[in-house]
Amino acid sequence: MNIYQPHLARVEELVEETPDTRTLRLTFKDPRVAEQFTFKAGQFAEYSVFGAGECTFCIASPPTRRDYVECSFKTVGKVTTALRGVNVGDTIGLRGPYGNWFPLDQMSGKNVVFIAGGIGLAPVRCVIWNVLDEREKYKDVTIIYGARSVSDLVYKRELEQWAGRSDVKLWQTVDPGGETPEWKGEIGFVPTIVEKAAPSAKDTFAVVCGPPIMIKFTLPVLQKLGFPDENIYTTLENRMKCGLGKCGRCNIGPVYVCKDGPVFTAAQLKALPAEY
Amino acid sequence: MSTATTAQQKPQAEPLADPGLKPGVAEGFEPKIIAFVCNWCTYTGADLAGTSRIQMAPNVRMIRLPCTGRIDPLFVIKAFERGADGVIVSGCHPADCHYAVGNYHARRRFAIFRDLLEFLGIEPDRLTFSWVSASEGKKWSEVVNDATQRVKKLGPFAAYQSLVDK
Amino acid sequence: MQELQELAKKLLSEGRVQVVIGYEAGAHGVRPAFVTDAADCGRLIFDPRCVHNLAVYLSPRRSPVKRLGKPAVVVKGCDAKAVAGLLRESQIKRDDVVLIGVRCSGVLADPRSGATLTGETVADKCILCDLHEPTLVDHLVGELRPPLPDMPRVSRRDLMLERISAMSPAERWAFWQAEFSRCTRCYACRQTCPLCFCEQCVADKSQPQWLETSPHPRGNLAWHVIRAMHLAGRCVDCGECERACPAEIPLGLLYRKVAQIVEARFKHRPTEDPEVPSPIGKYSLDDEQEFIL
Amino acid sequence: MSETYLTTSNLLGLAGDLLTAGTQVIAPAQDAEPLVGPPQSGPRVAYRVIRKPEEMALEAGMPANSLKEFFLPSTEPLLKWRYQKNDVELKEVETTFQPRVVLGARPCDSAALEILDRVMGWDYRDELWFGRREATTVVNLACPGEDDLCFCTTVGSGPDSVRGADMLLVPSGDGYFVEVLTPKGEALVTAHRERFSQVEKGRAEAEQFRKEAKAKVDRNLNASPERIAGWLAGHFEHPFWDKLALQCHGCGACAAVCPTCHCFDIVDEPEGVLGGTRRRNWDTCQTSKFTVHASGHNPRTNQNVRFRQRIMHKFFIYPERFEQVLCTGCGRCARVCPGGMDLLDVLAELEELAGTEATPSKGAA
Repeated sequence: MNIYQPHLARVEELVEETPDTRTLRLTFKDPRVAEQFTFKAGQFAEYSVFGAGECTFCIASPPTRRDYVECSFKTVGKVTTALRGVNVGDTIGLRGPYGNWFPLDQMSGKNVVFIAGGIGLAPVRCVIWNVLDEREKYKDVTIIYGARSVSDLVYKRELEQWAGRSDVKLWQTVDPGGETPEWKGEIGFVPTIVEKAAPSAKDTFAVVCGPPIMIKFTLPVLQKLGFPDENIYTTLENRMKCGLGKCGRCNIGPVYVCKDGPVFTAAQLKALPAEY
Repeated sequence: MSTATTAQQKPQAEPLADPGLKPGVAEGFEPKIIAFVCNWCTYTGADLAGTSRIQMAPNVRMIRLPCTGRIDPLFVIKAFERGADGVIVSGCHPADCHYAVGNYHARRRFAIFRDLLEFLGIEPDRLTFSWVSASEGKKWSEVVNDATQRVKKLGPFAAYQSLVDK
Repeated sequence: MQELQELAKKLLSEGRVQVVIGYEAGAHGVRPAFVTDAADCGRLIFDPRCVHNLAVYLSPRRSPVKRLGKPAVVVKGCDAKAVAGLLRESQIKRDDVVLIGVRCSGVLADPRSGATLTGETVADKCILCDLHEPTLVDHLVGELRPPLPDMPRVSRRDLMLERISAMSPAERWAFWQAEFSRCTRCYACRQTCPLCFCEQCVADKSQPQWLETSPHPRGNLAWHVIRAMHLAGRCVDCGECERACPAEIPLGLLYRKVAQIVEARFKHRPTEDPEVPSPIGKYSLDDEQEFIL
Repeated sequence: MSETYLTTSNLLGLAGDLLTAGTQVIAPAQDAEPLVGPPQSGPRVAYRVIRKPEEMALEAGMPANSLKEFFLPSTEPLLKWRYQKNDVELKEVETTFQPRVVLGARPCDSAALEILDRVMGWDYRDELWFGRREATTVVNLACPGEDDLCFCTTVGSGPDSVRGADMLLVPSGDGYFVEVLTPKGEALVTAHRERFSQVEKGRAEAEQFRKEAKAKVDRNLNASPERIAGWLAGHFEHPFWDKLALQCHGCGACAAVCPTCHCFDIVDEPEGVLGGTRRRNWDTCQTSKFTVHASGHNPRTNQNVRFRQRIMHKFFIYPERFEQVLCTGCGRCARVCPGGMDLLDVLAELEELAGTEATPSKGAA
C-alpha cells in the first residue's frame, strides 16, 4: 500500500459540540487495520472526504480506547464543510497516525495541568482521557478550559463528567459577555483564570492548546507561576497536505511540523521563527 | 446540550452525466445537453412547452439561473468537463430582461466566448444560444430539437471527455 | 537616460515620491529597480532590453512595494495602457502615482539575447504598437528613434493566427492541446499580468471549486479559456504573460486572438484613456447577435 | 565501476536499440521552431520521451525543463474513489513502472534525483518516486557549461558530476568517453555490448573537456553554501529579506523549472457524480495560497517571507536536515524569472553578508 492511501472508516456516531463543531466517532472497515492501528496521545491523522480532499486533525480520542478513533472539527474550509455533510453510516478515509506525541512517560508520577481554549480542547482531551484512564499513574490533574461563550464550549458531556470527579480539578470559563444566566463557571479569559487557579509548578507539566492569542498570553502566566519552558507542551497546527514530511508545506524554519511536531515545548517554540 | 444524532439527510445532487460515458460515435447516440436558462423567460417558456405537451427531444437537462447575465462561461466549461456533449444558453429577448440589461451583458460575453471556443477547436454547433420568451413554448422545443440534431451529427464530445484518462 | 535619472533624482529629493520604479542593468540582464534614494538614480536605464511592464507593481496587492511609499513608475506606451486599466477599474488613483513616460521605439523579443534591435529581433507587440509616446503621463523623457527600417509590416502572430484560422476544428484542438500540455499551472502568466489583480483568483477558490487546479489537459484548458475570458477587452498586449511562461506556451497568440474578436465585434482597442470603458463592462443595443437563435 | 567508449553513431544506435526493444527513452529533444517568437530564439529544447533516435538533441543547449517531471510528474493520480451508497471503493495506483533510460541527462538534473531521494525516502518511502527511480537508468552527458548563470560547482556538483547517474558520457573525439558507475549502468552496457568499444580510449580528451567546463562554470559565482547556511541559521529576521523580493511576482516559474523544488499539493477531483481521482500536483511556496489556513490565517503574509522560505529551504533547512543543498546550480530559475530575480546575485550577497556579519542576530534553532 503506498503511503498516500487512506484506510476506510465508518462514521459510527456524530456529536454536535457547538453550532459549528462536530465530533465523529470512526471505526475502521478492515478489522485487520483496526487491530493494527495504534497511536499515542498528540498524534494527528489525515481524514479524507472523497471528492473534497483531505484535512488534518489531531486524534481526539485517547489511545487507551482502542475500539474507535474520534476527531473533532470546526467547519471552516472545503473539506470540513464536506465533512459536515457526512452522516452516520457513511465512509470516510483516514491515514496516520503521524507526528510526535505528548511525553506521558515523563509526566507519569507528576502533576498535570491542562489548559485549553475553544476547539483546542480536542488534542488536550485525548491526553486528559489517556491520563484519567490510567489515573493511578499521575498525581494532581487540573483542567482549565475556556471558550468564547457557553455555546462554544466543546465536549460538554465530558466537562460534566470531569466536574463530577473528585480526582480532577476543573475550571471552566467563558469570555466576558459569553455567559448565560445559568452559567456557574468563571467569566474571564483563559490566562486570567490560569492566574487565578495558580497551579503549583512543582513537579508539574502543563499542556496548553488553543488559539495563538490565548497561548501567547498564557505562557507568561505559566512562567510567572514558575513553570520552566521545558515543562510546557503545546501543539501547532500548520497547513499540511501529506503529513509525511514530503510536501514541504508545514516548514517553520528548519522544523517540519508533521514530523518534528505537532507537539512542541514552549522552549522549542521560542527557538522557532514566528511563522506559524 | 450535546446531541448524538444521525443528522439530516443531505440532498443528493442530480447526476449531470453518466460517469461511464464512452467516447466514440455510438449507434443511436443520444447526446447529453445542458441548458443554462434564465428564470424569467426561457424557464417559463420551457414550462409552457411542457404544459402545452409539445413534443421535443429528451436530451436536455435544464439548469435555471436568475438571468443570462449570471451565466458564467465557467458553467459551460464545467458542463463539458462533466460529460456534456452540448450546451444551450438561453434567456430573455433583448429589451425583455427582468433586470433590464443582464441579457445585453451576456450577449457580449458569449459572443467572445463562442468565438474563443471556436478558435480553440470546439465546434460552434456544440453551443447554442437563444432568446426564448415566456410565451415561446414552441420556439423552445425548436431550439431543443435543433441543438439536439446538431450535436447528434457531431457525435459525443469525445475530445473533451478524453482530456484526462478516467 | 540622463534625463530619466535626473528626473528621478528630482522627484525623490523633492519628496514628491518615495520610490522610483524603473529598470536597471543587473549582472545577468535588465531587471526592475526600486530606487528609494536620490543618490542611487544613476542606476536607472532605459533601452530595448526594458521589456518588463512595471505597471504590475502598482497593484494594491503588492504590499512590499506599497510599503515603500508613493511611487513614480517608468512606463512605455503599452505599460501606460495597463496603468489606464488600473485607473479604469478603480485599483489606483491617478494622484497616487507619478508616471514617467518613456518614448519607446520597440523592445527586444528576447532581452537576454544581447541582440540589437532590428525588425528580426523586435518583440511582436511592437510591430502592432500604436503608442510610442504615452500621453497619460506626468513626465515624458527620452527620444523617439526613427522607425526600424526593416520593421515587419505584419505581426508574426497575425500571420500565425491566419494559419490557425485555416485549420479544421480538430486541428485547432490538437494544436492548442499540444501547447497547453506543457502548462504546469505555475501562474506566472497571472502573476506578471498588470490586469490580473483580483484579491482572490478564481483558480485559487475552492468553495466552489470551479477550476481544477491539476495541470492535466482538462484543467489547463479550463484555466486558459477562463483567463482569456477574464482579460477580454482588458488585455493591453504588453506580452508579459508570454514572456513569463517557463513552458513557452504562445499565450500572446491566444490574447491577440481575443483582442481581434473584441475589436471586430465591439470596435474596441486597448487604450491609455482611462475614461474609455472596458467593452465587457458595457453593452450596446445594436450588438451583433447573429449567433443567437 | 568501469570505463569504455561510445561513438556518436553508436549512441544513436543505442537509442534505436532501446526503442526497438520497447524501452522508453527520455532525452533532450528539439521542438518545432517557435511559433511566434523571433527566429533567432530557436527551437525549444526540452527533455521528453522520444520516438526516434534522431529526435535527440544533446548538443542543443540546456533543456528548458528539468528531469524532475519524469519522476515527480506535474500531476499524477494517487488513487481513485467511487461511492457506492454508504460505501467507498478505492483503487490504488500502480507503483511499479516499465524500465526506461534517460540519455544525455545534464549533471545538474541527475544530481537533483539523488538529492530528492533523501526527502522522498525519509521515514516514509514514496513508492511513486522510488518506483520510477528504480525503473530508470540515467546516462549523464558531461556539460560544457551552459552560460553565465550556471553555478553547479558552487553547490557540490559540477559539469561532469555523476551524482544520481548510472553512467557518464564525456565528449571526446567523435564520441564519448564512458564511465560506468552503477550496476544499472553496467547492465545497460552488458545488454548493448556491441555498441560500446572494447578498448578504453579518449580519456585524455575527456579530461580536457571536463577541466575546461569546470573552469568556465567556476568563474560565475564565488560563494560557499556552508558559510551561507551558517549565516541563514541565525538570520531569519534581517533587513536583507525586506528589500529582496520587491520585484518578485510570486509566481511559480522558478519552482516549475527547478530540478529540486518538490513541494506538492494533493487535490480531489470528482469525475462524473460518484467517482473521481485524488491527484498530487506541483505546488510552490511562492504563492500566498501555499500556507494559508482554512481559517484565513496565513503564516507567510507577503512575498518577502515567501522568497525567504525558498532560499531558506534550499540553503539552510534542507542541508540541516539532509546534508545536501537543495540546489544543483542549473541556473534555470534565474533564466526564467520574469521579475529578474537572480539566485546568483542573492547567493553572492549572502556570501558577502556571511563574511561581514559573524554573529547571529536572532536565532533559529
